[in-house]
Amino acid sequence: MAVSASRVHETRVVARIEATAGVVVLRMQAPELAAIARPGQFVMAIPPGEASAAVALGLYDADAESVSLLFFVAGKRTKVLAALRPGEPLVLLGPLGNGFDLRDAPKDVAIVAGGVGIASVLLAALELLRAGARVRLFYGARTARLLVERERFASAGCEIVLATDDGTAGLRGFVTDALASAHMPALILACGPTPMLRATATIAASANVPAQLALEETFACGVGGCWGCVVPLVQESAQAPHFPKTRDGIVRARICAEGPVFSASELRW
Amino acid sequence: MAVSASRVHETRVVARIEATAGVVVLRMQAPELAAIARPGQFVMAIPPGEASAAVALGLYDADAESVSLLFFVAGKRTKVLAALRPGEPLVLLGPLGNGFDLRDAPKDVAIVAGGVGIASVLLAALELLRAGARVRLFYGARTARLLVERERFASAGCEIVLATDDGTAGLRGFVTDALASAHMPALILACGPTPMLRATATIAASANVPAQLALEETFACGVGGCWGCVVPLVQESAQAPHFPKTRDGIVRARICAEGPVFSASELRW
Amino acid sequence: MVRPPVDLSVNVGGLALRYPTLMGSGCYGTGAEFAPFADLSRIGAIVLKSATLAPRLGNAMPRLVHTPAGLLNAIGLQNPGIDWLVEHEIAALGGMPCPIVGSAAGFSVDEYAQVCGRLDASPEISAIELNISCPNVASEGETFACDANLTASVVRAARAATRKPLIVKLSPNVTDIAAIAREAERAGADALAVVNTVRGMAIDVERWEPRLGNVAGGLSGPAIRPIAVLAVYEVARAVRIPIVGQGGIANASDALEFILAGASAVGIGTANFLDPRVPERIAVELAEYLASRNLRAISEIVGRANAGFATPEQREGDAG
Amino acid sequence: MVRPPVDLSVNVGGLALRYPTLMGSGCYGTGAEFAPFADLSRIGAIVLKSATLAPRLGNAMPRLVHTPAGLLNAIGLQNPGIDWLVEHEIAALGGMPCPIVGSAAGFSVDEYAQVCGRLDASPEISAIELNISCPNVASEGETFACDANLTASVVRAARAATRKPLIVKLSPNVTDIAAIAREAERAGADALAVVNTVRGMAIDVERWEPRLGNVAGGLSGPAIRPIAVLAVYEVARAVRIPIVGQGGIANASDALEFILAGASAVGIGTANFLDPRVPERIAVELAEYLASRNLRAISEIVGRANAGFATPEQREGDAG
Ligand SMILES: Cc1cc2nc3c(=O)[nH]c(=O)nc-3n(C[C@H](O)[C@H](O)[C@H](O)COP(=O)(O)OP(=O)(O)OC[C@H]3O[C@@H](n4cnc5c(N)ncnc54)[C@H](O)[C@@H]3O)c2cc1C
Ligand SMILES: Cc1cc2nc3c(=O)[nH]c(=O)nc-3n(C[C@H](O)[C@H](O)[C@H](O)COP(=O)(O)OP(=O)(O)OC[C@H]3O[C@@H](n4cnc5c(N)ncnc54)[C@H](O)[C@@H]3O)c2cc1C
Ligand SMILES: Cc1cc2nc3c(=O)[nH]c(=O)nc-3n(C[C@H](O)[C@H](O)[C@H](O)COP(=O)(O)O)c2cc1C
Ligand SMILES: Cc1cc2nc3c(=O)[nH]c(=O)nc-3n(C[C@H](O)[C@H](O)[C@H](O)COP(=O)(O)O)c2cc1C
Ligand code: FES
Ligand code: FES
Repeated sequence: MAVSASRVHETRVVARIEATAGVVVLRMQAPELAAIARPGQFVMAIPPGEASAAVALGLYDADAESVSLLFFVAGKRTKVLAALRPGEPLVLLGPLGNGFDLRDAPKDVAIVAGGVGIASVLLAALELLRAGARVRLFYGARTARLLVERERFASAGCEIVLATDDGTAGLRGFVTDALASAHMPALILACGPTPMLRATATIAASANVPAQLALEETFACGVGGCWGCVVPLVQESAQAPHFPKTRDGIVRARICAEGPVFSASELRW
Repeated sequence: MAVSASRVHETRVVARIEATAGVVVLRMQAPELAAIARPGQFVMAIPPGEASAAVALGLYDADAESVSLLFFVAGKRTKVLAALRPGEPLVLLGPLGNGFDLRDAPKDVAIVAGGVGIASVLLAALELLRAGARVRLFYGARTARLLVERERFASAGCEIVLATDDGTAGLRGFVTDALASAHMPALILACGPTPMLRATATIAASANVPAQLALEETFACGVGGCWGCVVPLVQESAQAPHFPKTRDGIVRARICAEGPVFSASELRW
Repeated sequence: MVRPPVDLSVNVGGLALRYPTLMGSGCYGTGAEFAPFADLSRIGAIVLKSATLAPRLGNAMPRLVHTPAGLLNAIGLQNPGIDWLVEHEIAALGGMPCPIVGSAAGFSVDEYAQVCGRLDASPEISAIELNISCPNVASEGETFACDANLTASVVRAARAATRKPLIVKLSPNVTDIAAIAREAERAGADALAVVNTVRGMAIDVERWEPRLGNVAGGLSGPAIRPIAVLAVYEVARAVRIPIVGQGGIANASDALEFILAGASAVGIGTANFLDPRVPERIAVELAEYLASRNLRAISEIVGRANAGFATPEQREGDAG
Repeated sequence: MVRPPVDLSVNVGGLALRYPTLMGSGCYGTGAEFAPFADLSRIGAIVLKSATLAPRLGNAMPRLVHTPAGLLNAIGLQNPGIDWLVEHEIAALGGMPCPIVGSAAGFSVDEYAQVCGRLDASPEISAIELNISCPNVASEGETFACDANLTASVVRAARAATRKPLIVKLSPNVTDIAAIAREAERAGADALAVVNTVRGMAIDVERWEPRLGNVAGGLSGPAIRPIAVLAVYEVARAVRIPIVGQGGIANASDALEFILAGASAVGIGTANFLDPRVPERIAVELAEYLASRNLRAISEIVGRANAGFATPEQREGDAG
């Protein structure tokens, strides 16, 4: 049993950008974390002060020296994180979770992102683009202002299809409507609210395209210790091999430990 | 019954100085509050965010346009206040409490301040000096570094006698020892921890000098509504005329409403 | 088209209020203390600090400790006694722009009845709250509200002493608050206040002694909100009389949790210590909430999130 | 002169620990989950997630809600059942650098006894905690720990099923926790864990429904600390067996409150979700605290702030 606290990173903020009001991108000096982070993984960020839990945040971006987090100021803990300024310390636990499986990925991939989901898909897009794939980003939000970081994805080489609830940018309506009417890719990656993921899974199933969905739920531990973040999988799921067989054919796997990325075909909606 | 919320001041921070590590002086644009604030009064400052109570802070300094608060970062709420920066809003309730009674004050006054007590005596010193009095400040703290704002008092014209627990500045020991061995003034004002106030009262009584003591306790409401901050007074106290006579000759008055300044001779230690 | 104004008025067991917000007993003085900081015409009612028959000096200091998202208090019912209160303080409240609710406390059934009788005779008093749940005056947590029989007898006696609306204030420090609530209803309560503070304490680790003069105290503020919401949810299933939900309410969303759980109105105590403008802000935001949903009255949503508890069998996949 | 090292070891009813910190059941997995983030050789013990006889899928989602200074959970004892746990998970814990405490839950006295029996037979298990206080599996708050007779019978049965140290975990959701504690002691408990979570709930005001799939849940974290400290203070006056104090401990000062109230050791649950380094930091700071006061052992200060409650007569000026 390893006893070294090897996945605790005492980082320092090196840059802070407000992508739009209420959406912050923090960049931290964290070479060891950056070296091992894989697309779709996340960290638990410890808000300085007296919060009662760390916050799960996707690993948004990374280079050799640093990692970036992108987050929406949702409640108390993200408010504390948003108050951090360059030079201040921030402790990150991670990388956590399985991440997207991009081994042998096909050359035509669609990434579906809704709201904060955008924070968990950039690294996947970059890796796919590096491997020479065509990457289309289907990106939805409530309103144009909240479609953040479009430039980052575009300049990396993504094709971008937008959708907003109010029609202020791109299609008026759901981003999955845009996906449904598009030329089908060979692989779909998705991160966003549950209804969006559900619609994505339906589209993928009917087109017979594999889809990997990054789920989000309220976390407590983020490391598999509290069983607060489960999702039902089909019993034969390869992602939850360690659970006993249950009477009714459901396996409840931990999103933080067995996920957060699940193959759409393994989920029991 | 007046129903206008006339004592709520929506101020803005105009300056922030760190007097020493962990001691902050905040200056707020607050002309209406400044116009009516009297020495020894206090405000309730509402920490932005999700604190569960406002913080009682002495009115440290004031000019025509602004008031200043001086505070030690003691716990969660003062930490939030310390994070305020120029331009940010801060709501203050006040002025509250009776303040020092400086009408017909004599021309030789000693002010005794310990620790955070320094925050509640500057305005009194200034008013006395303006009236031509000799003002001696007996100022004690744990260590020299925490003897903040000496320059402000000195440049206004106070004579200053220092004491520290560790002897790093002035007398090693209690500031009241310095007071006891000094030439007796005609009036003593004091603010600081209870043992210091008690010693001050003893010295004043034996020298037959009137003393006004500004008490500190944990507050909840700060406006007389919760009865959480009481101090026993002698039954005949003029400061608590509104209470029924009690069997055992004690009256428990509210520090925030009947005080925070009490005549030493009215207190029942 | 002009949208009709939203109706925030409520009737709490005969106490008619223009706003569904009652200022918690012991947290708002007589109201006069807060007049410089709040518009008293925009709150539902003021509940006075609980009064006893004889004057009380209350507990030894310290009486207050700030805790994470909460406040511990052990005031010990310092009050000038019901006679002084009625003559000197309540008599001066005639001009208040909102109803005044008296609060009766005591150490025997008879004492409660006498205090209620004096409040009943005061024209300035619109209703009486029976504080049978103050955790700060008994040695080890025994209060009337911790026992169904005691609750029944004290409520019966109070009921006999007043024809004004009678609100019985319950304690969360019990195994089964719904059972106590049923007793109070049966004994004649017109409404219930749910809840008083949760018993707690803090220790000074430098001086090795309790931080409150009284050792134990009552915890209030946002820390206890989940406890209080559940208490309201359970009591609402047990009784038919209206409930004043309270415990940690600091904004409109908090207030809505209680109302949706089954409270007809809400009590606001500790939040006044953070910002006396909270009650008025809650009223404004409740009106906006209703208007944005095309609802006409706050009374329409009382209890709308209360669909009971799942049985073990109903729970999805409870057994594997 | 070299100062002798401070002694942080404690003995909890026969369970010998090098550090006075137990990782709360359900908050630390099997320990393996936290190994990348914490030095498991610097904690007292790991208490495993409570196990039942049959596997359980637990409650419907959502199971977690963050509240002010607290956390509501309603996991519903998801676990693979005691047989699977013993064979597949406990068997793999042999190399753990700290003792492992099993936790038994159940729905009948017999089920508790059987689970205890299986844990008793596992050499990797150093002690057994009896979770008779989980608020998340009964419909309306009924658990064994809410009734003195039920407590007595389940503890007796567990006692008969194991010779390992038996720690009985109590619920704060009772009128008189000291009475339940006395029953547990009399029935054979070697130690008590005080307390489990406080019942609470939260409501989604947009969707008009409870935020937890199970409606009600258990509140933990700093919000409940004052409640838990008082529970320990009261239980310590009622029993002679050692207490593991828990509820909202996040730093050494918090831990000291419990120890000074009468706990021999402390449980740390929710704080691990903020920062898994908390338990180790607490041990370091406890050692510093003792050293700076020239104390040699943590056991010296157990209960040192516990001088009971004042009687009404003793209170200064209580009546005016
Ligand atoms: C694997 C994973 C990765 C994530 N990555 C990111 C990321 O990269 N960027 C990002 O911005 N977020 C991300 N999240 C989400 C983020 O962790 C949560 O939003 C987190 O809860 C924020 O914490 P908070 O304290 O600021 O807000 P909280 O107080 O936890 O509130 C969060 C949300 O809860 C809801 N809520 C709060 N109170 C209530 C109430 N009374 N009734 C109903 N609903 C309520 C609101 O919708 C609010 O927006 C991720 C989550 C997971 C699980
Ligand atoms: C009339 C009045 C005027 C005041 N003026 C000023 C002023 O001008 N400047 C100023 O700096 N302060 C002043 N104070 C004091 C200030 O209001 C308090 O220090 C306030 O409590 C700080 O709030 P906080 O949340 O930051 O700290 P809190 O969390 O309230 O902690 C404050 C203090 O409480 C003690 N404490 C906290 N936790 C514990 C524990 N577990 N065990 C034992 N003790 C503990 C500590 O000593 C700590 O320093 C004044 C107080 C009054 C009543
Ligand atoms: C300082 C203080 C004093 C209180 N005094 C009384 C009282 O005299 N009578 C009473 O019924 N409740 C009293 N309470 C309880 C409050 O009225 C209220 O029920 C409780 O604090 C929970 O609500 P809150 O979290 O909004 O404060 C008091 C609470 C506080 C904080
Ligand atoms: C997510 C979660 C799951 C828990 N599961 C269990 C459990 O299975 N058995 C048990 O005895 N206690 C359980 N508890 C209670 C904790 O062990 C602990 O007693 C309680 O949370 C109070 O301590 P804390 O505030 O340090 O978390 C759980 C608590 C949490 C937060
Ligand atoms: S958040 Fe704890 S197991 Fe996933
Ligand atoms: S702090 Fe409330 S009466 Fe003084």
